[in-house]
Amino acid sequence: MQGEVMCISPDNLLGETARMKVERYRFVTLSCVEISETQVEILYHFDREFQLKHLRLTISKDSSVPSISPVYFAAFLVENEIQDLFGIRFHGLVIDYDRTLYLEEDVKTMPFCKYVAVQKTPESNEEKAP
Amino acid sequence: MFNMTPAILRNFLGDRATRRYPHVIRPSFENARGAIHNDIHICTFCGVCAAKCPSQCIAVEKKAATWSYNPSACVCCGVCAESCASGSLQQERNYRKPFREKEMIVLKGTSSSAVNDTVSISAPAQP
Amino acid sequence: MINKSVLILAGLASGPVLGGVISGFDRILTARFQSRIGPPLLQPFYDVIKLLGKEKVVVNVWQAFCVNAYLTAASIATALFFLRSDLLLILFIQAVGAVFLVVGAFSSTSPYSQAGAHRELLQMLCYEPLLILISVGIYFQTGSFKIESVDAMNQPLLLKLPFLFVVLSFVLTIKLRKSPFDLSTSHHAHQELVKGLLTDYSGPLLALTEIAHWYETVLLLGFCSLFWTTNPIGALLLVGITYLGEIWIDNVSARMNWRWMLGYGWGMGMALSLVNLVWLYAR
Amino acid sequence: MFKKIMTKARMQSPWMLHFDCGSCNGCDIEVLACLTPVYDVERFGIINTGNPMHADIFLVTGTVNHRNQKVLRNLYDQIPDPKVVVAIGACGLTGGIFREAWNVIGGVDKVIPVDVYVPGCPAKPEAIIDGVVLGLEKFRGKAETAESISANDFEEEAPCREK
Amino acid sequence: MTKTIIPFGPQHPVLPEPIHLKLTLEDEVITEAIPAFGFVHRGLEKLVEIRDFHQMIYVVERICGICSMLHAMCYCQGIEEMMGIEVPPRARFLRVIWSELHRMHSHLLWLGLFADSFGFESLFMQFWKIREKILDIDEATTGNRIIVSVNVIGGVRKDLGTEQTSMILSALKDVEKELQWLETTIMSDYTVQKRTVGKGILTGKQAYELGLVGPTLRASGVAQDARMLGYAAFGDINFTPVVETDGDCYARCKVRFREVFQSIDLIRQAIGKLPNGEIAVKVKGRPNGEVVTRVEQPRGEVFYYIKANGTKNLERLRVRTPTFANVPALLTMLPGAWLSDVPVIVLSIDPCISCTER
Repeated sequence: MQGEVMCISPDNLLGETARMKVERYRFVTLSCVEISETQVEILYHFDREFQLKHLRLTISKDSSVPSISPVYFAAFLVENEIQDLFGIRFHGLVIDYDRTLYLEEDVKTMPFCKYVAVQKTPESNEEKAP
Repeated sequence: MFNMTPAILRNFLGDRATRRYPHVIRPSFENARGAIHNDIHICTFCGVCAAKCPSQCIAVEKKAATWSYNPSACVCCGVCAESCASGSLQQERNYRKPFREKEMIVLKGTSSSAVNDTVSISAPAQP
Repeated sequence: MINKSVLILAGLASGPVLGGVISGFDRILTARFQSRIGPPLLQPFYDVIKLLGKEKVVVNVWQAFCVNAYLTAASIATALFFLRSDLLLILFIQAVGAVFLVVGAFSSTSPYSQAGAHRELLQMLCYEPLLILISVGIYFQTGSFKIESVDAMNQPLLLKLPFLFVVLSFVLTIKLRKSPFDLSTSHHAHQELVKGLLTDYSGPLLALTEIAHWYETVLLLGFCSLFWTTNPIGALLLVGITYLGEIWIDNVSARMNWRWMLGYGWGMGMALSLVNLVWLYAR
Repeated sequence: MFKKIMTKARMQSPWMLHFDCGSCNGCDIEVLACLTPVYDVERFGIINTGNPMHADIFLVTGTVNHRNQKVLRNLYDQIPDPKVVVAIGACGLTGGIFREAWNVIGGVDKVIPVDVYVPGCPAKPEAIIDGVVLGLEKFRGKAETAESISANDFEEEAPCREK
Repeated sequence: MTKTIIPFGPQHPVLPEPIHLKLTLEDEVITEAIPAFGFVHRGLEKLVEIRDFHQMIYVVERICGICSMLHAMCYCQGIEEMMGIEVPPRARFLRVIWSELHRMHSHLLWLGLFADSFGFESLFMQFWKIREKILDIDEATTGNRIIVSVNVIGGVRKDLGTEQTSMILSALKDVEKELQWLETTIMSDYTVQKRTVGKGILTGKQAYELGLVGPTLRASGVAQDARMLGYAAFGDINFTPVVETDGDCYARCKVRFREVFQSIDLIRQAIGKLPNGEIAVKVKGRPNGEVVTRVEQPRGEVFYYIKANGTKNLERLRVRTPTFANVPALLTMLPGAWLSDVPVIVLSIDPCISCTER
């Protein structure tokens, strides 16, 4: 992968991001990947004059992650998205949609997790059948 | 303040840009990607089109010798026609006309070609 | 007496007939300016007939009443104009009609409609004083508010009141809902307020507002024609050129906001009218 | 006589409402392209009203998902009768390439009754004009032949219509 | 002071994008703006599990119809990097040509919509009229007007003959001429300036810290353009990013207007230097590993994170589209603006909600 990758833990996440900000890194985005039944990996991508830097955070699904949106305001959107799609909770969000950014209020599943049944209405498959 | 004036005067005096569509039909471009057409008599039912279709709107059944296609899910990418080894699948230049009822296009091959097909199937591997 | 009733009938008929044709002509010309072909000339009539045949969705009874009041006021004002009645009376009735339209829009719950109504009020605030000033100018010149006295002039008013005519063209732009003043509602609903004032009117009610709008168009163009009464061809030319000018302005300017409209309308309008009035007075 | 005039007026003045119901903008901008000088649908009296209360023709592009289906139904209910619904593009018809995506319910006809389907990805402006013309035939049918047939069709097709 | 709440969207004539803005107004001044999403969310990143990595090209292409070609190009670049495929030089130049054509059609579309947002209908019509010429080029060379589907992993699907390149050059000449006629309107018209100058100001520092991308960032004086990375054939042709310093809606408009001319220049350069040779190489094997890749779209920089595990289906595809990065700018620009300026400000970031939500 292009750019330097650094593994971090939830404890030093905020410290590292604050340091990134001081070093004039620009926030790019977060990527969340499900790596096993219990764990996900969150990649924080930063950029400074086309030099990428990534922070890799591996956590268990049920834990809550500190939000970096107080440091980088732009992060609130993607953190809400991960909250919606993977069910990882972020605390300290600047604007918290509480899992309603993309989903309706009554949705309880985590659509992007492979190991959880995907919410799908039965009739939507009928098109596929000839 | 009224900097747009020359432009609108030019429009007013010049030709209209409008294509009078239903009255004057412009021919499609040479490689325009339109409707999919299958010449079922040549079709070998190899199934490559069905495997490659990104929209998965084609289904091929080798044994029954049927080729079915859902025109309302087709995204006109042309991958199926490009990958068709027998040349039976063709992409027309003209787009498919609007319709009132959705329908599946199911084509049944002649039995002889189906027999041919089962004999010569092994060549094109599925990706 | 017979003469009068003919005039009234002509006035009442002018709106739905003449107004519609003018509107159709407007749309074709606008299309030509935009390098398009545009709709047929009778398009506005098709629109209105179709709207009359749509399902009636009345948001509330009050709104239906307001639309009818608006139409009645606009038609009466036009008829009075054809009767060559008092200018101030015509202006007053027309203003009452416009207020009813606003009240009708206020009575709905849609925020777009409400904001549109608010803006329409500001627009009225902008153009009504100017209209009064124009009438005052005419009074200065003819010594009466009666249109008959304008007819009796042996010299076109335009030569005496050129600046007031410019002011009238401002008012016309606002009243015809043309850019840069199509704030409260616009022809194509390409606006932040959707269709603004008219958002909640639909079907037959919208058709009625459209007809009333035609009446107003005829009335204001009639107003323009007052500036050249000595010769009917001159009047026709003046009105034609003014309307063409409106379409041109519509096509070369962006929509402005109401603060600009108030500043510009009052500033320029008042200044021009005052200059004209002082000039008249000084002579 | 009166009916004939009304039919003519309806055919000549279909005001459209366009709703981007989760489309990729492809069909969306083709609908807009129809309004612009090169295709200029104002020739047929079509204007984009943007306001459901004024619309006659409802052009829907894109897939239906769990959130926008409510908006779609709401807009459909707001359009006064008679109205025509035209679904545009592969996504509007079945969900197209996305119909297996998790948040996609399917085509527009899952939520509201559709009169005309315009295929293509994206549908060409010519196809959209064809679709609208085909849809307008409904007005003719409604005014001149029995109204009951099409009305009955509607009720059966779309149980979601009742509120 | 009356407080009103105006729901803006998801169906709105000026904003043909299904974004919902809840605007709290005091008279006509906005005090709070909260965007709501989810009207276009399809969850297509999840489709990697049922579509193989070749089919995904056509899926990512349909993330957004306007910058479709660049989505596919970015995706293909990522997979090529992962699999170590060397793209033939001709294919790289062809990619530049089509991507710049896409940028032109997107910017012209935007300029039209922007004109519409401040009620300048005839300007809207003019830009869209010019844009049809670009779409004709697209259709003549690739077979489709908007979603061109020219990219495959390892190259491109279509080639340009000399007839076609000369057709492109002559069409571009017309486009350039017609755009120059509009230059005074967009650059110095009183009413246009009145509606856009000083609206939605973002300083360079603010824009950088919010992580904005594309013309929105460049209009604030930050020269950041992913094309400077030299992907495809951008490394072989002359390129300097267009920068404006005012940071208001007008500056963003000027950046995009100038970028159209820049794209014309880039296409001319690319056609002039177009090398001969293959247009695609055969793909063997399956992708494995992790890769990030970036491409400059009309709206800004798109960012792909792709993770593969050696099977024909990818493990994870993550797309950060430019509008996603630009939405936070709206939240800082809208409060304090007038209601009549909302469409102007919202459109000035060139929102593409289908990109944002995927």
